[in-house]
Amino acid sequence: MSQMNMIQAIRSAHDIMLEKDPSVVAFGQDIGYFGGVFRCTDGLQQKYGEHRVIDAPIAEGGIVATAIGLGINGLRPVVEIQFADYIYPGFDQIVSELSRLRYRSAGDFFAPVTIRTPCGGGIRGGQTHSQSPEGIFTHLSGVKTVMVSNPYDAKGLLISAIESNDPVVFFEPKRIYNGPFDGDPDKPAVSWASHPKGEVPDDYYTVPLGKAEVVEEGEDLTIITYGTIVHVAQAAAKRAGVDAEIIDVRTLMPLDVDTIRDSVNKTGRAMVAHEATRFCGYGAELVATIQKECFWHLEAPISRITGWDTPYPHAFEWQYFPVQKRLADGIRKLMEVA
Amino acid sequence: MSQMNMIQAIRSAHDIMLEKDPSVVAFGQDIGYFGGVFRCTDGLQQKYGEHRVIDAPIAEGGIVATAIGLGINGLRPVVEIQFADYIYPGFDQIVSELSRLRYRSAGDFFAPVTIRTPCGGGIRGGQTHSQSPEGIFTHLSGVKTVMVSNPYDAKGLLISAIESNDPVVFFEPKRIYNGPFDGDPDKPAVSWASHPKGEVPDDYYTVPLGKAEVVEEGEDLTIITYGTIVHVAQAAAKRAGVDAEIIDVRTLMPLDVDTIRDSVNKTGRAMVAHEATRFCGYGAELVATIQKECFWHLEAPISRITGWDTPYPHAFEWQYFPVQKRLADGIRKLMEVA
Amino acid sequence: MTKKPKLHIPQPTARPGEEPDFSYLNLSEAGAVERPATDARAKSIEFLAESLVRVLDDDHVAQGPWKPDLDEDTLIEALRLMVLTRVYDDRMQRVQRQGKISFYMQALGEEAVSIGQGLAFGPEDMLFPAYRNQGLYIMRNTGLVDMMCQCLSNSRDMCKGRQMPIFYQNKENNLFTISGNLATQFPQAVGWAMGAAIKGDDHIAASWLGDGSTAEADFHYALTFASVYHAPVVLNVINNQWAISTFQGVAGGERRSFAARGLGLGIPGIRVDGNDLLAVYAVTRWAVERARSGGGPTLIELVTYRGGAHSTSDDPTRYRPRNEWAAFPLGDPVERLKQHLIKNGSWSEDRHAEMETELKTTVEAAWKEAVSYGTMTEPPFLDVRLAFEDVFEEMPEHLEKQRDKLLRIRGELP
Amino acid sequence: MTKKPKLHIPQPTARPGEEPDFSYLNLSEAGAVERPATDARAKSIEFLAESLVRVLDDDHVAQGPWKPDLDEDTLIEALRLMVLTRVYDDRMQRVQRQGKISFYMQALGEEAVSIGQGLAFGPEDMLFPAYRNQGLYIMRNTGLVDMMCQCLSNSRDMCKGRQMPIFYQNKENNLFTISGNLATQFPQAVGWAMGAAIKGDDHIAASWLGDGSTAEADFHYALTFASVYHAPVVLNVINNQWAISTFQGVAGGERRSFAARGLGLGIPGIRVDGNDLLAVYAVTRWAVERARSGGGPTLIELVTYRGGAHSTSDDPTRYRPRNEWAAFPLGDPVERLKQHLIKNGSWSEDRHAEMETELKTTVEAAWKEAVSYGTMTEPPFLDVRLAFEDVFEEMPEHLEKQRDKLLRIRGELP
Ligand SMILES: Cc1ncc(C[n+]2csc(CCOP(=O)(O)OP(=O)(O)O)c2C)c(N)n1
Ligand SMILES: Cc1ncc(C[n+]2csc(CCOP(=O)(O)OP(=O)(O)O)c2C)c(N)n1
Ligand SMILES: [Mg+2]
Ligand SMILES: [Mg+2]
Repeated sequence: MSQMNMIQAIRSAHDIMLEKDPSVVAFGQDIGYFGGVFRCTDGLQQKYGEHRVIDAPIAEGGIVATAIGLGINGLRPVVEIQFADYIYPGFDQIVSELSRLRYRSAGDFFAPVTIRTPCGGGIRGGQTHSQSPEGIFTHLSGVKTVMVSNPYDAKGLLISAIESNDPVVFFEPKRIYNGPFDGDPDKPAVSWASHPKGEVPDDYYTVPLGKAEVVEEGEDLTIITYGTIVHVAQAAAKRAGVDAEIIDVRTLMPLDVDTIRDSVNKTGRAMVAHEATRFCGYGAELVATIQKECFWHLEAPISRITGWDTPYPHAFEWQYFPVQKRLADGIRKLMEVA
Repeated sequence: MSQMNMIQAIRSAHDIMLEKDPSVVAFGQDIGYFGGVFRCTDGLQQKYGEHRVIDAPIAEGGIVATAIGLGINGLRPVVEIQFADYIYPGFDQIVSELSRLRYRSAGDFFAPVTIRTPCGGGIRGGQTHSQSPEGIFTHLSGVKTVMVSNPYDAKGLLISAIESNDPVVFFEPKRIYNGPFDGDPDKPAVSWASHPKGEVPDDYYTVPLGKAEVVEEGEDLTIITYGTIVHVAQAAAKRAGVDAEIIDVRTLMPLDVDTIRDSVNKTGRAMVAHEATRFCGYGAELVATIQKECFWHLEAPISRITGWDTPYPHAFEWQYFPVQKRLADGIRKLMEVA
Repeated sequence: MTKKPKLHIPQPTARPGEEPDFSYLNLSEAGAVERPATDARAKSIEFLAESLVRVLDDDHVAQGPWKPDLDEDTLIEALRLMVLTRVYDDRMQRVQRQGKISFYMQALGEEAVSIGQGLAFGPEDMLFPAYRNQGLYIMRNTGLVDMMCQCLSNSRDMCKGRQMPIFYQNKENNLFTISGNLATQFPQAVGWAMGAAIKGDDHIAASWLGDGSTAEADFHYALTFASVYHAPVVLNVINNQWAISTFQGVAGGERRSFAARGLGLGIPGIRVDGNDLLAVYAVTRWAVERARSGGGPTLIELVTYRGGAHSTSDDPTRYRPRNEWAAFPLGDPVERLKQHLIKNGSWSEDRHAEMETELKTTVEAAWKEAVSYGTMTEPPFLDVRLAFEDVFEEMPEHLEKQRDKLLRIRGELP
Repeated sequence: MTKKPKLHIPQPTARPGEEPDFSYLNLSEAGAVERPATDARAKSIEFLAESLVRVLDDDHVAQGPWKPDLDEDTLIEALRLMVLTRVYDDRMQRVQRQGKISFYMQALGEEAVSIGQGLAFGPEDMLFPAYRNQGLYIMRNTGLVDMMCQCLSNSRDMCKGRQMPIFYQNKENNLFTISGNLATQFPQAVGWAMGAAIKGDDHIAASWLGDGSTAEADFHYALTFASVYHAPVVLNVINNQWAISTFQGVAGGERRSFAARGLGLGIPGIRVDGNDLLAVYAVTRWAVERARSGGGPTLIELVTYRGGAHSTSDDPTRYRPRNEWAAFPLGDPVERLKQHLIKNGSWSEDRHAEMETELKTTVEAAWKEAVSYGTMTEPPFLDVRLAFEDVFEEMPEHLEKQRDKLLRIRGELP
């Protein structure tokens, strides 16, 4: 066990898999000699060589496409897209090729590509360094989508993703790379040192794809969320003085419906929260699923607390972000519904 | 007034706008000399010249990008993407540029680009000529999204889209280009001639963006849908013998919430139907919106009838498609909920 | 807009009703183009991207330094494979017209591309074909029945009903699955080749796309990554003069050859007579040797003509002269190889006619067998459960539920 | 994997701790490169893509056929604009370090690109700058206070708080809004130029991107569409040797120049000493004249060096030698123009020092004024309602609702 922040945990997952499986290669912009702009692969090229940890040209589409080719040839590429905001040039290769390769070839061809990418705001990155585009990936048939919320899960889920023969799009909220963030921008930053999920085994372990986690048990209402907002929700529930059950979805697709259904059927009230824009965001699917599965148990409309339906504005970052106060208000309101 | 099929109605919209506004240009693969693979621009290059109706290279990203440039320079481009399945290479320019241009420049720059694209299955097109990707466009902030269901709306909405200073992604279900389709694949094809919406004014008129239409009034339940499935829903309700209110959403984003809320509050039961895959599809947003707006009036869980969460399989086209029988079964079940 | 527009709009040399005009094609004499060593410096061989490598002259005699070392049996086999491709195409085109399959695309007039190039690779080299490369599947023993069953989406369909006709695959023989999206496989082939180099293997990759498809981003990605990593890959542009209704000028062919596209990245380009099987083979072999010996990528432009419609959904008489193919100066690849062999004394009109009859019989028999495995409308059908498999390696719960729901609607589950 | 990997991995000539080595740069003597007519055929001027157009020699004397016809006042003004850019950058870099703005990017060492090129366009030519082209905004009278207010996202921010620092725009003076996404504006500029040609206007467009960005699809789209429609556009690659941590070889620069990228599409390429303002101006002027007179697009590669960090988030000492800039053979553009003017007798060290002091004072005064309109942490702030405007031309209902909800949470609405 070591204290790790999320960057170290992700680096450790790479390290273990590069060591364990000679077919694993890391590939992306600035990830080789330099170790990545967020340092997630720092030192790994030096350790495993230039043929295992490879600097790529600035062409997200080309990176995904060649990674598919590597995958077809028996390698297991772990791709970094420098910011989720820059994944779109690779979108066609993900939608039209990576996600449908196994299906269209009746299982003969597949490419076990993992695409890691930092997402989310709260770092004054403005509209092109803050996006959370998970909702357009979860709509695809044939890729799994993950968003992590802490170092322990990040390492365990990343190892699972790399080992999976299905393609995985793996979102890493950059705001919590160095420490959890409780959604109060006025408080000083904290580190992972004081968080139980900052305790990370040094060795190989996995967290399974497709399983949500109940991070707080509670009776009054259920908050279903993922990524940075997991921490915001925990703080907001405390602030609102409500005994909330909080679910970290972790794998967004395929969704662990059972965990969510059981919880909402128990509490009768549900809030869905994420940082991405609201309209047709991932939260819509959560709401649709819950209303279907838990209809007869719901005591109030399911509420959604999300980023607004605008680009992520630089100056209004904390007005855009679903901050602790906004969630706390929402929790109180949801509890007031008679 | 003339009898028009949807192709003729779309062509007429182009014709009128090319005539009326010298800044309108049509741009796309095979749309010039040839008149488009679906013939939507047939004869227009001959009429308006090669500088108004322009054949483009096979590069969807380049088409959208240069259309943005044309738009910034005061032109009003109407782009055709040959199949919605091939829009993804243009996705980055749509998401990162077209949709956010006005916002990021505080209104100084915008590009009034309309992107038309045939979508949907039912023509044995397999996984690469059948997709309905509307749900990934409706999640974007800054583009409007339309899907049409008949010739009258197609012309009126296309003119509105072209005249709009906002970018519009305009989906045309190719299955109903030549006639409405009631979701029974065993029946012979019918033409628009017998359909009231096949009567189309020859002159300029608009159908407003942002307004849904109640295409059938009814008391028992509300079906909220768009595109081809509007016709399937009408037939299915009849088949199920249920007095359904049917709403054609038409403009998917921004959504006409009022029309939907009023209807569901009246009927107490709602079904959402579309051809696209289900998970995180546009229907999820419809369900999420309805459960929020109509919670206290709902007598049964909102049901979703959609394509399955798989690519569109060539051989199993009619097993994938939400056919009339599937909708009728769903309607009956929804009415049975006590 | 009162000023005169001055945007350049590319124009084909002839439209329906006009005389075909191929004067724009820059032709070289057979045998006239020098053959550099396979390790020649890219910069020193740029002329290959502008000239046209040709081996067979107008009298069907093989000429010059590119004349390949192919024995008579191999050439006869190549001829057979070209004819087989054409007979197969013809049959499938007709069954599409009869409504037995939903769609088809011929390679009419382009048969030398797949057969000539296919001969140049080793069996472990990985090929990423485009949709007009059926010849590659045929020559790598895919089996006509299997190919037909794919087009029929029947119970023996290699794609289990998931793809439109013509989207074949053949994993065993290292042929990738064809994509409906243009150009996407081009950079994938580069990635595969990079993988071979990472693993230290000697295998190389190759991919194909059309003149029109070079405008896509994936073409650029392929060239860029191939250049940066010096990947062992052979990249091929089939310039058949037309995309769908747009001639090759709309893809930039008015100004430079497609073979020249990679020069600015240091990738050698070779322009070759795509209807001359000997030249096609020779040029490809050159690129294969170069790639295998560490010389990196080559871009080959195969100059040919799309003899038929774009697909069964297309009507070319709307946009090009009816007799354009007949006027195409590089002729018909089948006829040219046949005449060459006859000239050499290794072949005759009679043997050719005999072979054609035989191949027609073979194809006919294959079709009979293929339909015995079902058609879109006649059983045996594929099990509908297959529609839900292979989305992921293991079926997730939500797909099991959706499958079961469908089965219940169909009355196949209680 | 037991075999030895053989993938080529591009390597910079020097890493931290090693001696800088620019021997890979292919340099020409000042004055040595021929200047063809602006209507020369693309094919006949390919040499321009490989050589390096230079005007100022090592003794700061202007040499050869590219020596431009710029008068003393213009040159002094150009020097002033370059120094102003540098002083502005320096100030902004420091206020970022002090936490007053969230981010910054310098153009240190690349000032001649924006200023030299900017001089070559007409005021109605539309420019699509990249993020290191602040010089273009400065020279087209954007106003330092306005630029600073943008970086501050304050109450006078031209972007109304929506963009990170440095993403300027200036519609009035035909400067497009900068995008955070690399290369996207390149094909947009081509589209704008196509539009000008459609309208029959004489205006042309220009755009800029970095060496690293040439790998993006948009670079290919821009070249392809510019070639196909012969668009009146000047496309510029600023080769400052580095992307972030990857040297220009990772973008394909090991094999051919970036200027050569368009040759395969018939687009002339010119490689120019990007630190020689006279050469930069001359080459750009050539391309402008060519485009305006119907000669179509030109691709210019400006060879320069990124003197500073990639951005305030970067630490270049981790990946390149500390003293690389000092060793760069093309020197410092400001120093070179200054010495040229001194040599000509039109300038002196004293006047230069005076000008620097003056510009520092100007910039200092601008900063004082700018912060009076607020900072991220000090009022006056932008009205939060602005976060919801300009998503669409008119605000749709759902955004009104979201805005009001936020206002209620903030207690600004009941
Ligand atoms: C990404 C994409 N865009 C558009 C299409 C539609 N389409 C299919 S074939 C074709 C023409 C291709 O022309 P070319 O590359 O020259 O190949 P050819 O058919 O001549 O062999 C087009 C536009 C597609 N399949 N994929
Ligand atoms: C599409 C996209 N991918 C990645 C990035 C992240 N990024 C910003 S600048 C940069 C390096 C660009 O290098 P170059 O084009 O050489 O320009 P320079 O910074 O040297 O001027 C990268 C990778 C981005 N902004 N956009
Ligand atoms: Mg073609
Ligand atoms: Mg650079």
